[in-house]
Amino acid sequence: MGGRDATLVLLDENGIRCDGRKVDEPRRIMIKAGGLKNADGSAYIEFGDNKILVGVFGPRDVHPKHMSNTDTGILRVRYHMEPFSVTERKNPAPSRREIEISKVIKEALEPAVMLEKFPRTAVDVYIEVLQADGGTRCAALSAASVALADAGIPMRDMVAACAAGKAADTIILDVNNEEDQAGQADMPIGYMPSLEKITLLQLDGVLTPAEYKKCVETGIHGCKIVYELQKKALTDKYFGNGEK
Amino acid sequence: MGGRDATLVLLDENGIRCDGRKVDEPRRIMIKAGGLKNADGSAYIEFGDNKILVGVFGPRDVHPKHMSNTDTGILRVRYHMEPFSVTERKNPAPSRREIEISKVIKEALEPAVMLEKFPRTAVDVYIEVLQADGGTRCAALSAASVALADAGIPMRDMVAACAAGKAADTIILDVNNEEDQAGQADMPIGYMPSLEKITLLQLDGVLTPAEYKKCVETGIHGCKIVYELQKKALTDKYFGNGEK
Amino acid sequence: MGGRDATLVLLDENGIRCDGRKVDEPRRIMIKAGGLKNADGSAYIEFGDNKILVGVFGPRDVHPKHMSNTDTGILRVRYHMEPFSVTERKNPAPSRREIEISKVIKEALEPAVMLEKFPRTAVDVYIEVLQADGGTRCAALSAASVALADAGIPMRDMVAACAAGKAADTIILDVNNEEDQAGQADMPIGYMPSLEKITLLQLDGVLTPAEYKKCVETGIHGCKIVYELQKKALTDKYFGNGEK
Amino acid sequence: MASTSVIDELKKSQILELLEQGKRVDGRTLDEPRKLIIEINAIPKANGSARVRLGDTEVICGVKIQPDRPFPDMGDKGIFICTAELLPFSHPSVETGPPGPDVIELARVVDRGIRESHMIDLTQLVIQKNKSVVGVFADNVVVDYDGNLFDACAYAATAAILTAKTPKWEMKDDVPTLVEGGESHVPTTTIPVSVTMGKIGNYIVVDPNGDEWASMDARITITTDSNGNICALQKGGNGGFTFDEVIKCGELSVKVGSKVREMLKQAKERGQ
Amino acid sequence: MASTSVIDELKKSQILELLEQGKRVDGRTLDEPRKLIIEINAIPKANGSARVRLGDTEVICGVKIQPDRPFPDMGDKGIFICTAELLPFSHPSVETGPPGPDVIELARVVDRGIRESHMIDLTQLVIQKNKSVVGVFADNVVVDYDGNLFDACAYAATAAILTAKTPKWEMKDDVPTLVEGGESHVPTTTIPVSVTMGKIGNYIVVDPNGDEWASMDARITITTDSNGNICALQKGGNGGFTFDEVIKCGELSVKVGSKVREMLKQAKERGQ
Amino acid sequence: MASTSVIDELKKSQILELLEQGKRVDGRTLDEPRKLIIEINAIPKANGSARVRLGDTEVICGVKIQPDRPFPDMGDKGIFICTAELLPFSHPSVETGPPGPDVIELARVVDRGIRESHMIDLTQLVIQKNKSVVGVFADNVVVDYDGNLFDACAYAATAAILTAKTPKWEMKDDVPTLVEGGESHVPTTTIPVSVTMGKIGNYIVVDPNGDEWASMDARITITTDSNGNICALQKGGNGGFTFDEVIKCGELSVKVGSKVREMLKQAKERGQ
Repeated sequence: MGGRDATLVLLDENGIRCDGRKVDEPRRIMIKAGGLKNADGSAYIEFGDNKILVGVFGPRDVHPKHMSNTDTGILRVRYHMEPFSVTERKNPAPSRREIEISKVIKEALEPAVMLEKFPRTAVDVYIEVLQADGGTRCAALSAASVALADAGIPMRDMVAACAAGKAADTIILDVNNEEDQAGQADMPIGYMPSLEKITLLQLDGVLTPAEYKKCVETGIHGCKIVYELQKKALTDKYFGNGEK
Repeated sequence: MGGRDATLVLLDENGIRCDGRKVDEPRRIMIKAGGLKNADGSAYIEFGDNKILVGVFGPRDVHPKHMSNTDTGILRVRYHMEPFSVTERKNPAPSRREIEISKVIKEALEPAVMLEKFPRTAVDVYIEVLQADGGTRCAALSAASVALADAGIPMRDMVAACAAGKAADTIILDVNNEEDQAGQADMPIGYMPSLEKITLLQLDGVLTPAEYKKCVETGIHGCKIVYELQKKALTDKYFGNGEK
Repeated sequence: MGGRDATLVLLDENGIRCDGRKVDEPRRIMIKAGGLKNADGSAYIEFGDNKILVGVFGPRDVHPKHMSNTDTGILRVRYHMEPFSVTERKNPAPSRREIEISKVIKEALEPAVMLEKFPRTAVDVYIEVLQADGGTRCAALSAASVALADAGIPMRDMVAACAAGKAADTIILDVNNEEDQAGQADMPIGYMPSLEKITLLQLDGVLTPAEYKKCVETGIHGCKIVYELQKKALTDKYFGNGEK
Repeated sequence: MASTSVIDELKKSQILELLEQGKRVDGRTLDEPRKLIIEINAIPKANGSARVRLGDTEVICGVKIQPDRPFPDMGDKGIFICTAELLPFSHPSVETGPPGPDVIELARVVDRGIRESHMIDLTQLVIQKNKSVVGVFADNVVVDYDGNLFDACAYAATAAILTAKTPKWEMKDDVPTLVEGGESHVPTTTIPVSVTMGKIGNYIVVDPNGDEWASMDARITITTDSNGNICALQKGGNGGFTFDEVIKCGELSVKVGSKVREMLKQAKERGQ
Repeated sequence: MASTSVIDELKKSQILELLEQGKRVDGRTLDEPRKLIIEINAIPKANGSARVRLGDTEVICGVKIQPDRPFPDMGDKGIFICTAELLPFSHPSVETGPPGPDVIELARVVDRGIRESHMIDLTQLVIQKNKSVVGVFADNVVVDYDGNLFDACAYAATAAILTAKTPKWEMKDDVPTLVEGGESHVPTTTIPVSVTMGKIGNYIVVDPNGDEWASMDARITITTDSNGNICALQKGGNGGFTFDEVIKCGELSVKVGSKVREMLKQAKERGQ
Repeated sequence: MASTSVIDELKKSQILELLEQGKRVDGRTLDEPRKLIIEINAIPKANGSARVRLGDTEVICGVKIQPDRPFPDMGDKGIFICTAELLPFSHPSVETGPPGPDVIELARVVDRGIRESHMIDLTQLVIQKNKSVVGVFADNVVVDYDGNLFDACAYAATAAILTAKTPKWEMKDDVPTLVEGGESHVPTTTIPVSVTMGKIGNYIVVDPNGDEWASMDARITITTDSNGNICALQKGGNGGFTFDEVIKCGELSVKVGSKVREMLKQAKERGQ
């Protein structure tokens, strides 16, 4: 949690947040399945002001060979931010933060992907953050699930993701950039709604044990909202826009 | 084109340039075939104050193997400047400029080299700029052709190279360092005189379409001068200095 | 040799050095064989305020394969300093100094190790300097010999190491950090006492030919002291502490 | 994307056969670029941005503008840097990691086309001479590859610059400090247009698509400015051009370039 | 250390079988961490240091304290950086070279556990606002590996910080200059304790050893502060947790953490 | 250049057989270095330069002199840095890329030979104490390899420094500014000479050529100064020396070094 801006009111007397949302209301979310021409599967997500593209290749051969596994397929994930995606221009080389988030997202997707069906091959998930606004890892994970499904990779469940957090001593859903900078805690959650499994969970910031429980509950609530939008995105692509 | 030095007269009233040359006159050029003891072929060129050594190895095995091509030989070119070759000491690591020039010279040589005669092998051309004075890529390309011939690599033609350009609103041959810094355009040209093919062509600076045409003609004229010196260098080495 | 501290008396009128030692007296030395749980062999040395851990793996397979040798085993040595081992925090990436010392120690150990008995394999010696106090390479080399023996690698002899040097116009044994900074010469020596071969020898600083001879003699004297402590460390581990 | 396979050889024969009849694989005439779509302000948080589709090639350029130290001996000029990156999903053959020679050349050619045209008036981007200047960073990312990245990146960067707004800074206590409400357009003097042509057999085609790119013997990228002058050029590929071809390519670059320039002008107007 | 072999599969079956009987391979109960030994001041020349043994896992942390420039926009705060490295003799599978994702995650999780607890009062580490601040660098090196590096590194770094002495600097001629005799303890506000739990089958085990680490489906590292609040968390591994498991792990981290905190307090007192 | 092949083994037998008769493969006596040719001012645009041929080994050294910031705690001394690089055409086995341990050792040994002799009076190379000093950069490039790069590089660097002219700078507005007409020789106090000896079987040979280098068991490089004192030494190779051999090598280095020093003095005089 960074320094606090004294003039920013994170939550007003009516329980309305700095961007007009209620405490349990996510930002505007738009998910689109497909879109990229060369990738085997792809998705685009706008999550608040986050704009993220995900492309998937695979299952395909692994180079170098010794990285492949004779018993199962492997999942490789790269999370990467464009130089222009953040306020201060980002150096194009991958940062330690990007390497860690790549790993966390990979481990959040692995329980959902039936890699055992494709021994010796790799599935590559490439995440590109075009514009960042707090909560990129959840938005990226949600889009990556849709892109994997769009690529026809067999999956046990979708992984939907949303953050919960704490600001103005209140547990809130989907922490935005201001709330992350000035707030008290941020807890990104990735969740498989059908299998009821949490596959991504992180926390920065201080919570009492009671707040901790409420925060996980709130985040899972958000994941379920995202899950519906993921299903809609895939339905829209494969069955047209008739169903809403 | 860099900043202009107000006091430098690039072309005087008699059509004489800042270093005493006429508009269509190249700098002093000296080319020597051979010289290196360990390389399969080599050449040394002095082109104005440029001093460049080129060594060639090959055809030889390719490591790692997967970089080789079963249908043809491959050409690899490295253009590199010594730390002491330029005014401000150069960092020894290859710069983006050196990587680009390596590629441009490689593509300028490829049409001349009969690589198809040596499948699965590589020909390596190593260019080392000992002293730089504007126009290094043309001097390097000209010397590389001689070094390839010296190594006995079968060639369709020599590639001769020279720049043309514009300074004081006049099209001139063989732009020197001052003219490059203070001038209006620089156009390096690589040319196969027998096959009448342009294999290297770049331009930095503004030319009208008419000037553009004149510039290409002027550059080709320079290449033909270089071509004679390339032939002389090889003749001198293989048939003695009798022929002048 | 660095700048001199005018107030530091390197040698007083009684021939006593700044840390209370006589001219031919080494610092306190403690060597322990074993200690690491995962390494095949290990040793720990305290040499003055130097604290160094060495772990050995091997003989083991070489990756990548092309680095192995069908005629003999290979020895690989890494000398590395922890960021907190020196006064100014050290960058974790290996410095050119560390790469050179790794090579010098490797070449000092090679004459002692019967690598020819293990073709196609590698023996890896990993040296980690936890705290540095002048003379790390000698301390590291002495500990590495013990770690190799502890790993059961067949050896022709131990390599014992100690520096000699010059301070206050006098040849002294085992140069400490202050004497290295303010002194006149430092000569690290690695020596196989049974085979009477010098396998590490370096010198920084000015010596007359006569001083040079005395310095080598003094250093060998120190190596013999270290040799006894190396033997004791191995005896203590394998035959208990009864022998002293 | 440069490797040659049996399929590439077959495609090349087919492309050549069609060219002999004056036709191209996608139905274009030889001097006709693909459909160009320029979407501006695609990344609202950047200072300027554009998303460009040239046929099935797609590029996003984001422009970031921020104070920087001037280059030595260039203390009276702002900084312009243009980069290019192939996103790993833009083609199955793209590898992550440091850029190879192809991508380095791409970035440098796009950079020079804009730089040599003097498009941006760098003399207006000085905060304090020799101390602090304004840096304009135009970063291109390739989203989808179908040949001719040179022009797609050049158009994206040019459109992003033309529509970018630069904040204003003043020195306060030796630190460049943002001046509220000081935003203005990046000062520009001309609109450079890059036109890339491929040589396949003895035919010159404008804006080669992916299949043509894999089949061509050589290529040439020529940038012209608003006056119809030629300001930058790069030959590439392992073949050569005749003198006549080089002159013809110059003429084509002026002709095709003037049409593309109209589209960039319209994009600029949409950005007012 | 993450590859799966036939032996690993056998070990995993054995571990699971025991867990079904409420037992662990090394005889511990499920919520019992291994024996923890904290040796302080192991590297006397560092400003602070600790050598920690957690079962057969061993870590040394050295703290160096030195003046540094503040981060942009953080001119009123000192710097804290925590790193981690696996020494090549800590396990046969460790490779030298730049750190991989596993080690980068390890270092960042240990760093965040300490940072998010606000353990170090960084506002007290300013030499001159915006110009010069005190940097606290806690570098962990893993000497021997037997699972659960997260907690071993966290305890080593915490003990090293708790017992570190910081010199004092003042600005003289724009240069931070050492003040003789100005040494004091690093200002701390709380003692963060990290507790890592592994999920093997449907069992949650505290402080997994090397064999358990290789067998587990997922892991969670939770850091609590002296108030018993949760201040940092990281899930890892290619499995998932149920809601109930996540809550249970939170409770375990408070309970186990409070015992470990007592040992860290004792280490701190030994360092007075 | 260190790999051993069947051919190397045959060569080694042949070399040893000759040594037993007191002869070397190229007809030299055991204590005789190869023919040394020193060409100064080979790179006129550098501040100093030399091209050295030692038999068929050839090295060019260029010296660049420019203002730099002093090292911390060394504010009253100029900077001297010496590098070495094997140009890829100097031998078929040379690979491009970052320098390996062999080349790093080469550069550091050449650097130390010059540095430890106090050849350059660095106290005279201060522009403003603690702020700006003169840096002398001696970069060696190996053009052709035939053994013993240590001495060839050392001679090239020494000759280039002895004949180099340094510009003069003064501080103006906190910036080191060139003083016109202020050129002078680099201040030097002694002429260090490196002599490298190889041990083949029980024979010590001075200045091993390429075949001898590939055959030798160990090597030693000893640098002496103008007073005939020994100022730097480096043993290398995977064999050892006896005490007597080490003393004999010291004597050889003084004897051979004094002859080479005469040639360096002549080179210096040619550079006046």
